[in-house]
Amino acid sequence: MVNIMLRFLFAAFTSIIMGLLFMGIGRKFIARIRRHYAGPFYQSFIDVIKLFSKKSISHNWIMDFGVMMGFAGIIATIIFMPIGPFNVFSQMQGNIIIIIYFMTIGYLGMAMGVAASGNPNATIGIARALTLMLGYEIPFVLTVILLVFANNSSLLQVMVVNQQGGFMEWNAIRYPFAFLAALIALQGMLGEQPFDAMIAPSEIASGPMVELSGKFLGFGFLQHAAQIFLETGIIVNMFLGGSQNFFIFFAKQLALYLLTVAVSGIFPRYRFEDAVKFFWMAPTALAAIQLIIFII
Amino acid sequence: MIDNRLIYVMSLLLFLVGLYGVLTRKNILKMLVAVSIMETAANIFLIGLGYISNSSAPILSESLKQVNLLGSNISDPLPHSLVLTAIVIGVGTTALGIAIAVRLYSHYRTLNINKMGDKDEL
Amino acid sequence: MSYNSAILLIAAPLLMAFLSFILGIFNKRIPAILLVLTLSFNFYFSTYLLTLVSSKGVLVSVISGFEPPFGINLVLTYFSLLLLSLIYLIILSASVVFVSKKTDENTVKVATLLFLFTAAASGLLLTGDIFNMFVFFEIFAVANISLISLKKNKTSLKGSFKYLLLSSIGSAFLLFGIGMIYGTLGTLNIAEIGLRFYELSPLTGAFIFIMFLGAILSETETFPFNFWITDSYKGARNFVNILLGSASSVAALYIFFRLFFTIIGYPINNRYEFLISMDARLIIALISAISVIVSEIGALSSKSVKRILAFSSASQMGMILFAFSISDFNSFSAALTLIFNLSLSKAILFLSSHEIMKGAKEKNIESFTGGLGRNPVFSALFIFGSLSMVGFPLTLGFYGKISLVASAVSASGYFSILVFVILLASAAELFYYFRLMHKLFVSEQNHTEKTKMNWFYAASGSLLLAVMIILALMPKFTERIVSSAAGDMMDKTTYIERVLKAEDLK
Amino acid sequence: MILYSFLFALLTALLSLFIRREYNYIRWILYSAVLASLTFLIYTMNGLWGYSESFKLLSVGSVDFSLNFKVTPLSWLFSFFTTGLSLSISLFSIVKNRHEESERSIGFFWLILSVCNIAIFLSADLLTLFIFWEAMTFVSFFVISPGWTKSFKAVNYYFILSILGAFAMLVGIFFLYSKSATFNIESNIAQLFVLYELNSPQAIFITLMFVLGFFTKSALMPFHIWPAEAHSEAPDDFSSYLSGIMIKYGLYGSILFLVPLFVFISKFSQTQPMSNHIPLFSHILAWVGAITSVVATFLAVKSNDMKRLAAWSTVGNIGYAATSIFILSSMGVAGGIFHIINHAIFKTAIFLSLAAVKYRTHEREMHRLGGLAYKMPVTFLTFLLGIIAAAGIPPLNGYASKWMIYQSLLSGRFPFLATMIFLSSTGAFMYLFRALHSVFLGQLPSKFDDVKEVPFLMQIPMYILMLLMVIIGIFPGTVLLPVNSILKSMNMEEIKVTYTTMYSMLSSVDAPIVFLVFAGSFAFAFILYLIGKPRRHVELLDNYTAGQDPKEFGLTREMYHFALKFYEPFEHMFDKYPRTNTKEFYDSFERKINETGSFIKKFYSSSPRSAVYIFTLSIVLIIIYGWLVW
Repeated sequence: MVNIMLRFLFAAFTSIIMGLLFMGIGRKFIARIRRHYAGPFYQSFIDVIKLFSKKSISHNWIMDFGVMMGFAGIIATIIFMPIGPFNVFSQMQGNIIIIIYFMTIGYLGMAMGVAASGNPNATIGIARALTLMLGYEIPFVLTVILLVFANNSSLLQVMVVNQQGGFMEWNAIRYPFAFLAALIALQGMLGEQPFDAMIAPSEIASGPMVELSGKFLGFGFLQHAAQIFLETGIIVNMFLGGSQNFFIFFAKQLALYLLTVAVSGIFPRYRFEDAVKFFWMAPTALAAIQLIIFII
Repeated sequence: MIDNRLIYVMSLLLFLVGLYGVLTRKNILKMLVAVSIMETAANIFLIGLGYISNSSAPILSESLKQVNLLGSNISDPLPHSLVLTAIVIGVGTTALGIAIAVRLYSHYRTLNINKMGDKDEL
Repeated sequence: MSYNSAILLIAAPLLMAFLSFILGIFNKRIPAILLVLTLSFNFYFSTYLLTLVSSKGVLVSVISGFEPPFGINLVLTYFSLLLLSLIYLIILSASVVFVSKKTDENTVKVATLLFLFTAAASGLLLTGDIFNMFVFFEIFAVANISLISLKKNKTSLKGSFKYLLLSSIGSAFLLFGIGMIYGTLGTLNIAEIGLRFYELSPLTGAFIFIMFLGAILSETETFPFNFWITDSYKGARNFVNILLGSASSVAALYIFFRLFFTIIGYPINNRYEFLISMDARLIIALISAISVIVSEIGALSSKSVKRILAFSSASQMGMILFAFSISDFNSFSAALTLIFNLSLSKAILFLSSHEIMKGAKEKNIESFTGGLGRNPVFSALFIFGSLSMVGFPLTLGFYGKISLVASAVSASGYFSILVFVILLASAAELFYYFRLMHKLFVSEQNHTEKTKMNWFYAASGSLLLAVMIILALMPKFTERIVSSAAGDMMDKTTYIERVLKAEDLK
Repeated sequence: MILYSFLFALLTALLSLFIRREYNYIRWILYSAVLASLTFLIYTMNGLWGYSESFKLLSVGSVDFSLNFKVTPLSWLFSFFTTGLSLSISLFSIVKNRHEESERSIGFFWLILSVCNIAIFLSADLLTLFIFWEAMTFVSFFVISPGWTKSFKAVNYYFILSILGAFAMLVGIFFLYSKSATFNIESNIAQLFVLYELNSPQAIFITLMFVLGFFTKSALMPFHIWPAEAHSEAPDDFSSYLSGIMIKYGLYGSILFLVPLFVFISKFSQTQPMSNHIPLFSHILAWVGAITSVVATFLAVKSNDMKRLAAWSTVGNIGYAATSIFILSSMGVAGGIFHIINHAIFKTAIFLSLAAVKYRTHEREMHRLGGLAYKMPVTFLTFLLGIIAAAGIPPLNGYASKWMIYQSLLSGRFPFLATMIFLSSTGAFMYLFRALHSVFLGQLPSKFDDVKEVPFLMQIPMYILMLLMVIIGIFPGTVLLPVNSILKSMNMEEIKVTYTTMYSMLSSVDAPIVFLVFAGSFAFAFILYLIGKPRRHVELLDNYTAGQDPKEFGLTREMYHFALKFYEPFEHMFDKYPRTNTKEFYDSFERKINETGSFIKKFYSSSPRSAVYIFTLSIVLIIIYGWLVW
């Protein structure tokens, strides 16, 4: 029991720390692209600690509850994801369907919390986010189905094991179209440009975040960090062969994250209904083509 | 000598005349007359059935009593009685029809049937 | 009383028709009371004869000593007596409704007409002679037409005039058909015609078939021949509606059976076949299916309640004719159940709808609004009646419809397709009945006074309802009635044998 | 015993009609008592598999009408859960209907409906099934529309479609009966299988008739329009019964009759076309289910009426269950049954909480509501748990059945079905959140400042349902073990399941662990929350407005609630594509019939001459026909 709790805490803290670190590095990276200055790579840690120690306002208990639930949902999802060689539970090693559904708790919690704040900007952001979710889930699910079929299992751990032995065994090489589709979906999942209509700062005042202050914003930060860790982790497990070594695993995640940041650095923002349409066209077609090729 | 078939054809023609009358006349009373013609046609048809060429009337007389009925040449009496009944009934129907016609006239102030097809209270 | 006094069933109402005319001069109530008494007697006597027949088989009552096939005789079969009892029951309830009305100068005349109606119906169902049947048919039509025109408004007059035209043409057709039969077979006795019909050439048979069709289909309210129904039902008085919708329909169906099955058809392999040059069963089935569809659609878009009920009556008749056209034991059982359902529930519907709509200006669907609050007893009666009509499970209508489907499907061929069409059409029936029932439940804002209860209506309605419930909930009893009547319908041979050798069985 | 309990319930219903309007609550307490005793009776029948009762009715012609009841695992599970749920709804109705105007007829017919409900599940042969099916259809008419003009219009779609479906089923039953001469379900399945081998088109026709009957009742495509109309216009507490329980009859019928048939075919048939190792017919039906769920999802996103939205969600869920059932694997059938039970529970909860909202606010349009969570916390929590379950989010019961559905779809290799189900599942999250936000979150309109939580008696069923959702979510075996005995009685392979863990070919899930992980993460978040500096409470309208004073430009709470046209840009995505409107299709059909009807009517009331014309014409036609034949 204590063992499991320790494992649990390890997974939670790893994800938060690595996520924040990725965020910091990402900021640096984008600053290099855009040729301006950024804070140190540990800036995110400072931000979070500062936010938690500042005073904050809340409108009602649902807001508190929702924000906590949003963060808890992402953490709970990470518990089921294999982090390199590490798994919290021995028998459910990354059940992908459970993971997909657990991720929704995070969205629901955050959405509920900010909706309870009563600010229409936040709700508009949520509406956009949920609509966008309908878009990127389709190509993502298609790639998931492909890998489930290919490995005859819905466990991420099994997928990782099947990719061992050189990078030629990676699913990214075996199923390039699906990998491409998953990368585009990842861009949407992380809410990076061109798919960041839900947080559009100048248009709807940062959307969901508009009413968050102090530790609530801190929770938002943490949730985003954990989300970066989680979603890059899933793709790494699915397509880039996972790893038996923590550092290689993190490096792969970082590489993926920097790729999305780089893409976001050079693209303008899509209207979100156009984004949904795009998701249903290009990446879905790619994933479907890969699936059909596989079945045939 | 009259062929029975002639009677049948005649009655059929009469029937068609009656039908034509019912279909084309506008006046209710004329329609009733046409109906009567149709009934008459049916009656003539019945009479024709009992008719045998050159036969005598089926009246029970002294001479008839003696001879074998099968060999004698009398027309069939049954249709006559049938027709009598049918005529009586036809008269009844016609009378009823005329009564209704009178009532209809008092409502519409006309006997023209085309003016009675009002589409009230659909 | 022996079965030989069956003539009393015809004679008693005829006698009373004259008597009531005379006695009516003294007191206008007397004819009404006489009416109820006579009908009670007739009902009792017919049920007595029914028990007699059920133990002894078909009986023949010879009139004035002429043995069949000569002369006129009354044939007492289980089927005819059953329907006759039903008709008496309906007329009884209708006359109870009639009696409840205030007396006026018309009372005596109407009573006479009702006696005439009773006598004609009895004659139609009992006679074993086809020309005699024609005579009663005409008297029956005359009684009907006069009853319809009682109300003297435009609609009723127009309706009765239509009826008059159609039935006159029809009777001319019938007369031609009878003449044809007499000319070829030389007899008027139904049994003997039935025995020897096969001697006719198929073409003559087809000719007679068409003549009969023209004669009877306007009475059975079948689509292309039934243009009198809406105006007549809508214009007629309430008790006349009950008579038209229930008693006349049953009588018409009986004539239909005798003309087409006892005379033309032959039971081969437990199914009636027609030895004529056209597929008679297909024609009847097609016409009845079309009739069902057209009347259902007509009813669906109607607003006037009486018109809806008229159309519904036509569609039910179509369904029964369809059951007839399948013409085996199962379908006849289904038809009988449907006949019971039709006559009883239609009478209840007319009766209760009249009471519910009492006081309303426009007698259309809207006048049903809030019926349950205003008039709970009759609304309940209406609901029961329409539930049985649409075939709510475990009512007579349900048994009838289901067994109709069963027999049609097992007969296969075009019947199974047509029955599907008929079922689809009867969904429309469900719709408009439920629309009416729904209106009853609508509660009004301004609480109107409860309508004054008419006890005569209630008595007559609950009598019918009681019969319906007994039939639906006493399986043994109903089963026996239906199966013996259906067996009787199938058994043409016995009918012929008993009639033609009547003297042996005395 | 079964029959007597039915008669007892019917008698109670009849007697209750004489209770005066002032004592309405006595009537409902009576109903609850009857339902409780029925629930207990059914509970005692657990394990008495094969116990049967027969009651002979009339026999007309060759058809012997009789009522046959039989207890099987399938019928037990369904009847127990549905009766238990109706008991909890009736507790809700005691208070809800105290001042209801047309309440007398609602209660009376509802109790009859509950009897029909049990009878449908317990019926042992097709005729009994049909009898109660028909009775249920007729009776439900009066509950959906107890004399309300608006609901009458809505009920028409339901009623006509159901009746047509029932008649189609009737034809199917009797086609089979004319071959097999029995109404027994097993022998009819065997007979139909034989017919598939001998006369395939006829067999397909018969199966299609049954499919029509079941699909109209369960509102699958193209009959999916009626729930949105009927569920939204029905009395509020009855909507939960309609949506939670009554819509399942079609799927019950499919599990009872179609699934064994298709399983038979997939095992033994030589002649039938197969795809993905299941009969093509069944595969098509699975697709129908998936398409239904997607279509219903898109329509739910568009609706602004909260009951209508919940009704569309019902259709979507029925779609998943149908898809899962018709892929015929043990996992799929079990997942389908499990999802049906789960859906009954969470949809009852959702509709009850909506009924509670309407009870207090008398509003149904979502944009006129808002912020009610602060006033009605229990109702909010019920709704929240309901939508969590409905969106298939762990750790409530919905995810367990959805997990099974995905496992069965993936292990049976149906990638596109799985994608469609996934699409509609995500969409479900989308529109359910919209309802949550518009009704319970956001700004509270000032007219609802005095709204209170519903009375305690109305909260009881909500507590029960919440508890059920959580318990089944943590211990899916409580339902899945009985489902296993259903599979056994249907001669299908059992699935591997314990009280806590579900296994599939691809993976396994330990439900308590899932729950504990969620609880642990939440505790983790809560600790972080405590670590942070304590928050300050601020009024809801004191909000970010880009630096302006809200009072200055007359901002009200109603105006600051973003709820109308929530997903408008998403709806506009489909503007360019031609739209087929099923409802419009049905309406135009109705118009056509009415036009024909007016034409006929006009003819009937025209002058007497046209009557004679048509008479003559018809006779001539018959003569011509005779001529042609001769």
